[in-house]
Amino acid sequence: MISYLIDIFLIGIGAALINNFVLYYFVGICPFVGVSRKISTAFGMGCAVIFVIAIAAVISWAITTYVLMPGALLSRTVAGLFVPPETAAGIDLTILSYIVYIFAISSSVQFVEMYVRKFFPPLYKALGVYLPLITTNCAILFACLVIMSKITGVDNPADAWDLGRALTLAVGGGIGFTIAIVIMAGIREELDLCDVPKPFKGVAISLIVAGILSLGFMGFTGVDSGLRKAMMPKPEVVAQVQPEAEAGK
Amino acid sequence: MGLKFKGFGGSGSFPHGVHPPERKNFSGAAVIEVIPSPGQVLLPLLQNVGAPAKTSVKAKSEVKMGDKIADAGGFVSAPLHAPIAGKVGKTGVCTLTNGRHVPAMPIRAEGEQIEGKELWEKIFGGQWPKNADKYSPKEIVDAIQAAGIVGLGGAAFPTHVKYVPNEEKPIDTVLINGCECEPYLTSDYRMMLEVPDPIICGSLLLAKASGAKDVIIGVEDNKPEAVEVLKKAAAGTGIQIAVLPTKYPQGSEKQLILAVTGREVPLGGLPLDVGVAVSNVSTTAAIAGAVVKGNPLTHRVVSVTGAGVQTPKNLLVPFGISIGELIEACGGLTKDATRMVAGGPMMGFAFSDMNSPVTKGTSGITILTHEDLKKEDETSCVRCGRCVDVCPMNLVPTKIAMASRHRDTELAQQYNIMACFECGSCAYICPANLPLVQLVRTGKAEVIAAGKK
Amino acid sequence: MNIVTIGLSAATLFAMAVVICYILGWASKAFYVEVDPRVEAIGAALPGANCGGCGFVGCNDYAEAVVLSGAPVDKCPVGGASCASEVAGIMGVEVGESYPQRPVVHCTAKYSDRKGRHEYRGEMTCKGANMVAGVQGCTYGCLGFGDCTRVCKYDAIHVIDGVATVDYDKCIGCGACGSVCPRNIITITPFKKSQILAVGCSNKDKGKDVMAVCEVGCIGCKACARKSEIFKIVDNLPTINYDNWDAECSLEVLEACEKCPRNRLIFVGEPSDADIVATKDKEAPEIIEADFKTTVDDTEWRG
Amino acid sequence: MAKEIQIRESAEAPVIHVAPSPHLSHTAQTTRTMMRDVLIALAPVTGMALYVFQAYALRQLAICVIGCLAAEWIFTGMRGRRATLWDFSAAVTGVILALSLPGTAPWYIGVIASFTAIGIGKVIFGGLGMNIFNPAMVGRAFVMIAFAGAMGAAGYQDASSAVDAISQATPMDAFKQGGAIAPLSALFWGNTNGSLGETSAIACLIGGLYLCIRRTASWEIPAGVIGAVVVLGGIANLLNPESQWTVLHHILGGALLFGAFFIATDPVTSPLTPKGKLIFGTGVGALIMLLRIFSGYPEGVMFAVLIMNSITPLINRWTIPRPLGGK
Amino acid sequence: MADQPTAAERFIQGILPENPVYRQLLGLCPTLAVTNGLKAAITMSAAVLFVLFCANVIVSLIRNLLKPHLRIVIFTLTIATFVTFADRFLAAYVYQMSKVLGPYIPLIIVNCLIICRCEVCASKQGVVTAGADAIGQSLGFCLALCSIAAVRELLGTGMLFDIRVLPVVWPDWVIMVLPPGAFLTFGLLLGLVNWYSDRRAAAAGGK
Amino acid sequence: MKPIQQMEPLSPTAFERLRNNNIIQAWLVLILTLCFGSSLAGIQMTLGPKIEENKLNETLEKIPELILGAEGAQKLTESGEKLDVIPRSFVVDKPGKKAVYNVYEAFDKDKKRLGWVVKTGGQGYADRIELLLGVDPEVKTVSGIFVLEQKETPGLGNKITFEEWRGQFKGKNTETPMGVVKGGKAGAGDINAITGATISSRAVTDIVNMAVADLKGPLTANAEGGK
Ligand SMILES: Cc1cc2nc3c(=O)[nH]c(=O)nc-3n(C[C@H](O)[C@H](O)[C@H](O)COP(=O)(O)O)c2cc1C
Ligand SMILES: Cc1cc2nc3c(=O)[nH]c(=O)nc-3n(C[C@H](O)[C@H](O)[C@H](O)COP(=O)(O)O)c2cc1C
Ligand SMILES: Cc1cc2nc3c(=O)[nH]c(=O)nc-3n(C[C@H](O)[C@H](O)[C@H](O)COP(=O)(O)O)c2cc1C
Ligand SMILES: Cc1cc2nc3c(=O)[nH]c(=O)nc-3n(C[C@H](O)[C@H](O)[C@H](O)CO)c2cc1C
Ligand code: SF4
Ligand code: SF4
Ligand code: SF4
Ligand code: SF4
Ligand code: FES
Repeated sequence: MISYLIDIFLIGIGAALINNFVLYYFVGICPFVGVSRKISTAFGMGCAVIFVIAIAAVISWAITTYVLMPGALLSRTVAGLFVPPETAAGIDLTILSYIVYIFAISSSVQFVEMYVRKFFPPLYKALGVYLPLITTNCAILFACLVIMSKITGVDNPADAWDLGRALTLAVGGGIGFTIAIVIMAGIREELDLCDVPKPFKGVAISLIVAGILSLGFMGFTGVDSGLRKAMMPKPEVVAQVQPEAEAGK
Repeated sequence: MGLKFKGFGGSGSFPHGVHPPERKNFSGAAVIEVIPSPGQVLLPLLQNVGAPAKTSVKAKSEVKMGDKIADAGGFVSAPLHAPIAGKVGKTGVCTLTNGRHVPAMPIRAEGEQIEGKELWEKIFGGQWPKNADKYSPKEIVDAIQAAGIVGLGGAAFPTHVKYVPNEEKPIDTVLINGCECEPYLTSDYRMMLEVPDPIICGSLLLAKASGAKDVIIGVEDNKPEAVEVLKKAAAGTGIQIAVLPTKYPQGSEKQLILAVTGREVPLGGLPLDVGVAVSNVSTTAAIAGAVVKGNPLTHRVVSVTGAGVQTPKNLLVPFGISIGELIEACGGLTKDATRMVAGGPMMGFAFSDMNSPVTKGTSGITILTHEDLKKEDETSCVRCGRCVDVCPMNLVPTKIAMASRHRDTELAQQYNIMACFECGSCAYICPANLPLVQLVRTGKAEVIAAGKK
Repeated sequence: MNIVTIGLSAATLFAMAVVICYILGWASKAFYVEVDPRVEAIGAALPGANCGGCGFVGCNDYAEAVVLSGAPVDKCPVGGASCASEVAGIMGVEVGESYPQRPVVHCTAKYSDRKGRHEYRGEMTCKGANMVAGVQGCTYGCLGFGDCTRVCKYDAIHVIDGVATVDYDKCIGCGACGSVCPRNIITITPFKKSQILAVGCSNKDKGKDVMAVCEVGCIGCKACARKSEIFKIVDNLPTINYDNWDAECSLEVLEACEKCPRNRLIFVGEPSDADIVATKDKEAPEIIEADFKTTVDDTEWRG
Repeated sequence: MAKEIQIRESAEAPVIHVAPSPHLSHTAQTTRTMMRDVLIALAPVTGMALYVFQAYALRQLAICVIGCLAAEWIFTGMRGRRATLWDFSAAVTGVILALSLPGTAPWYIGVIASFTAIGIGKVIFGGLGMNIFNPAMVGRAFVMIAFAGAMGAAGYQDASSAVDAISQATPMDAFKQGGAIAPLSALFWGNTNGSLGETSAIACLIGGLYLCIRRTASWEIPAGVIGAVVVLGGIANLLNPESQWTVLHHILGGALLFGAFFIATDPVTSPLTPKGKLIFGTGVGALIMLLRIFSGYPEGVMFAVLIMNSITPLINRWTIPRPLGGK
Repeated sequence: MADQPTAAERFIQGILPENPVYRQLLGLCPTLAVTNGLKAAITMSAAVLFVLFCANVIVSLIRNLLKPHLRIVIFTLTIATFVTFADRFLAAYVYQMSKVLGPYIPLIIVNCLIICRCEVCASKQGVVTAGADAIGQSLGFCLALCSIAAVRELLGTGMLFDIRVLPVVWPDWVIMVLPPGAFLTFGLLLGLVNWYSDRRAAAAGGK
Repeated sequence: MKPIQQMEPLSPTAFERLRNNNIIQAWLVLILTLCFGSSLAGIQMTLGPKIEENKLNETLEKIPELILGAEGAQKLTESGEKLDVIPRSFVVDKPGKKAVYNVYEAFDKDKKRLGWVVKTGGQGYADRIELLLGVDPEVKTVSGIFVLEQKETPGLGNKITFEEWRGQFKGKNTETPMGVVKGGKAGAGDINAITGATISSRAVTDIVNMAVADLKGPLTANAEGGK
């Protein structure tokens, strides 16, 4: 249990600071340079991203686990109606993942937008305008893809991420995005009062600032393993071992 | 400073502020002289904060000294009186030292003039009662209004407006401002030394008019002689003398009130809001003259000082006299004079036109030399925060200035641009030599323009 | 198995599409919120890329801004000109004005014509210098620090010999210079002909006072007004009434120009032929009056 | 424009000019004197570096100072501006940069760091006073990541060197790798290995106190940094009592004092208000401890400063002071 | 509706005057992420070319059936499908490269560039124009990516296309192949491009 | 995304209702999903196996080298022979940790066990390091390691992928855990750290030590019981 919590904590820290979505993985650059002119706007955008990324993570985790991955519960059951169970268990729908994710993201964004607009007009005023922009924000899809790779890409099914980890990664990433974009907006408001050479005004100087920021954030490299080392009791090397049956081919 | 401060609500000082060189020695020892009556005066019709005055005499009419020549243009306005006897000319225009371009009425001297000793007697001479029992508040305020008295401390705000009785905001303290925190200037100092009686008398009248219990005269501790004289003059009247540490801008009313009473005038508010009224010592003397003797405000004491003038002096001059004549009376400029400032060097206005007239707000003429003005070139702001450390209003001048330079009125307002009273502490201290005050002023103009839209 | 996989894939997607379309369709009804139809129409006309390039957050926000707060119609970089005209159509605004508006600088005194100029130290802008007395004698005229030059995005106005001078070839009449000039001496004037007549001075003082500060300023002598109806002296300065401007009066006007003792009636501008054609049939503009202010510093100071 | 205005010139009459108020200025402190003060304050540190690292220090200082001045001259020239070499700010950047590099770093590292510091760290933002990030740290971070081999712990040691200090491991590295504890006196006086300017705590203290007393640097920032390090280092000590690397080691070791007094105090890149400065300093201190204890790098001063620089505009926003009489 | 550019114009425009990266600032994520080597940059551009071309053609074919409110849904569906094709194809035939590019191939789906082109060109114009536009834009994209990648790879590793071109004494600037290098290089190149085009515009205006 | 347009109020007639049905409105979407879904599945059918093979090969290709050494592997390819590889998986259940190892058992053509290749990994300097570890059949010595995935700093940590460095592991005894020594003076049982990248070096060594410790028991047990 403790180790699970530590894991969650480190995933969150990792996504937010160490491997910041924007500054390390380069996702969500378009809004990062586009919507970072004012602190308030940037913060609104960040909140909207956190919100949507969480929803998208839940949906994509569920779809991947229950429908897409080989031997997933739903597809196996449905296919089992037509073919023998062994074959059904091998059916792999991961090829659909991209299309399904983007479909899920865009429709959930839209649904949320309509819902909020109807029932929480003040919230819509504050947040709603950013929602549509998010559909084409790489960060969301990126989070889904990472989650997918942690479910289908692992060597053994026991390591597959559960919903908690998936959600933490997504929310951590969203928070990381918010941190980056708010810092950027603060700096850009400051830069409005500076004498930046003309060709660099606007996006070019923002990218350079992002470069220096990313340089600064490189300082966090290794914080996660440092924290893990500090928090985890050293694993015993002597181990109780059982051989397993050969994995079927 | 704590010790000197027994009996007052405030701590004796205010946060931040600067210590510019005082340089009071130029004219500090010079006894007030009465300037010879000029051949002509040019009276600008706008000499006060508020509405301009309206001429009430026709061109070519003859006037005697003290005759009213213009009526107040509204409640926040003051009438004008002829400072000399003569013939009114055709109304023209003139540019004041603060840059305003206003209509002005010339009076050519004709006939007998009251001059010299006689003038001094008329204005300051005689007995000054040490109580105000004879007068009712209304009488006092009416006399002030009729005499055209405006603040002589620099702001030129019509004085009667401050003292009209106000039910909702009663005044409990009258503060008489004898700080004269501006470097160089000594007119208030000389007034306190030479004619303390009208000051005391005027203070009592003001207390009576406003119904205040306390009357406090605030003087900076670099004028010990003035404190002594005032103490003696005030003996038995209940007037207290608060000796304040020397720090610029101690004389600014918000800072003075904070230092003496410990009250903070709210942003955008008036001293009235905290039950205080502030007047300058010279104003007080003029009030005494108006109430006791019925003298209208026609003359004032002006220090002509600085290393750029041959013999620095304190002069009693009629309004409307050209500044050139004042400088002549002091022997003219020295060769290395480079900047003429109406007012003190911290808040005064540089001007170039010797024909500009003296107005009610002109408390001094400071002539600075090349040596005084030596400073490095302007660099960009290095964000050292020193301006923040000295701003007596606790603002962030650099941000305000930069916002103003980039025409970002919204940002400027976030940083409370309108709270700045342009004391100049920030620009004085700024290592980058940025014209911070000028930028703040342009920014304010822009905010006002944006607000009007 | 192949067929099953194919079938299952198609079915999965299909099912998803059905569910989503249904939910969204239902939601759009259930959560319907009344909006200005123009917002929707503009929303539809915009590309919907939600790229944020317009400076707003997403297309809808921009659409709303256009309708509600009158944002310019041509901000969408993705949609380009075609999109702009479509949006303009919805909003019922015309792209393009009926006659060309160009700035006129009502001051023509060169440095050498100005009396009482002094060296000025401080913020080197007109706005700043305008608050300091004695930079120059005339309190109405161009200060020559080029605030207008700095705001012009089209490089169309320059300070030449101490006075702002418009380059009418480049100027597009955006009016930025006029609104920035602290002395309000730039008016945005409709040009009815390739060259129009303008008064090259803004000093409202009496002749004597003008002569004291300027070698060339208008002294309000009324010579022009005596020659032609078109001039009217207001506040010691002629104003030109373009209503009465037509071919017949041009002779009088020329005479008036000759009579002007200070040569302050000048022709300015040379808009292109196209502009003239475009404005031929338009009704004549009303009297143009510069909003001169006695400018130096109207902020309250101290206390 | 100024040039075009006629200046009345005459031998007899005084030349009057006009200007906005105030007409006095505090000439004792200008941008240039501030920068000169920093150079003076750096003298003990530089002296110590020259004493401990000898020719290495001299070479690195020469490279960086000349590099920064040249970069300033070239880049401002490219912008068509008057070069501003004589405000000494580029020289300060050069000296601080040199002092934050290992003496043994190859020549091109100093050159590249200088050009990055001035080019990307300063001129691209508009020059003096406009930069968001500390130029010297931008330059150092750039080369640190670019030439990790020469700038990592191994880069500090030169077995063939005749200079004593350089053949030892740096104190922080010796501790991180082998648990060896440097004696506090060595950390205090400074005959250990490390970046040129960081070895001697006493030199940093002397220079730093001079800066604070002259009010060239605000005391709030070093106070915040050291305060945060004391608190967090104390907590770390309590949680891990057997560790021999105590709070004092944290303070005297590494670039902490140098950073707290000379780098974090860069006025341009730190907040304006005293409260903001305290927050900034505390943030730098906290980040330093976080990075020192947990991150993959032995030291965290540079990264901590860069990260806090980036949120300085936000701190400025949060700490708009209440005007007198305001709400 | 105003005149639409012809196929040839579309093609030319995409390469330089309306370069998707430098002028339109579209699709910045891959621009930064996959430019640490020329090979990756070119593979990415090829993938974009494929997806953009197919999507443009399909959208252009069905443009008359599009309902405004479902337009974007259909675009994304189409794009996602072709992206999946490209992704699988790379995984099958250039496995190493597909590992290097990692998630950035699927991220083409949300690359603003593609949706933008579908919207601006394909949904309004014929198949040929749409195709030409796709190729032009992709070439422009490729050019931009390669320019950045060349700088980064050369400075960062001394190599181009994994072949050493700088002398061995060249100290590799590791930072160039790391995230900060991407931002800095792109920022500086963008500034350079802006400066150059400003100068060109000024020269043209001056004439 | 554009909001889906608001619908007219449901109209009374059945036909109208049908026309205004949300689903019918989206017919194009539905058709496209059908087409795309099936064509994607088709792609999966054709390319899927190849991709799987690629993935597997990434590991399998290295096995001969890890077991036999570079020359051995060379010879093997020349002779056109192939090793017989059986993938297996072992679950290690320890307090506080449950690990699953994928292990490949390699046999020559005579069905003689040549050794084991273990796929394992752990935290490196920057990110996880994934590697293959070859050991002899008795798990007495290491026969080689290969780094599959790492994101260490180029020029520093990424030297762990270089043959010069990882070659050190070959022939190391597994009796006692290997140590890491800086300065190039490693003893027989130790590994020389990469200059400037001790952390990466130690991480790899730790991963190897851990895997050996975890699997020594089960593998030898299995080797004896097997055959
Ligand atoms: C920065 C500053 C400094 C001032 N210094 C003085 C001063 O030294 N003496 C003074 O009488 N008034 C000074 N004033 C004006 C006072 O604030 C206040 O307006 C005046 O004392 C009111 O009296 P009055 O209306 O009689 O002039 C100063 C104002 C400011 C803004
Ligand atoms: C001002 C300054 C800032 C520094 N910042 C860092 C830093 O952020 N990270 C770092 O690893 N080393 C930094 N250093 C260098 C370290 O203090 C130390 O000298 C270097 O890391 C060598 O230690 P090592 O042998 O443990 O690697 C800095 C040095 C100075 C002078
Ligand atoms: C930019 C940079 C990248 C680094 N990358 C690595 C790395 O990939 N692997 C590693 O073990 N150490 C790396 N280090 C070095 C560590 O911070 C630390 O100084 C080093 O592990 C000390 O090891 P040494 O004793 O072998 O020199 C890097 C340092 C820097 C400055
Ligand atoms: C107290 C103080 C500390 C400074 N520290 C630095 C520094 O760490 N790095 C630097 O490049 N410049 C430093 N400077 C110089 C100057 O502020 C720097 O060049 C500007 O950041 C350039 O705009 C410092 C200046 C002062 C007054
Ligand atoms: S005092 Fe001057 S340099 Fe310092 S922050 Fe204020 S404006 Fe900037
Ligand atoms: S900002 Fe205004 S109130 Fe504050 S110091 Fe400057 S001039 Fe004085
Ligand atoms: S026209 Fe106005 S803005 Fe332009 S230079 Fe003259 S005074 Fe300045
Ligand atoms: S109207 Fe606009 S384009 Fe013309 S000169 Fe003025 S600012 Fe320039
Ligand atoms: S390409 Fe636009 S957000 Fe990533």
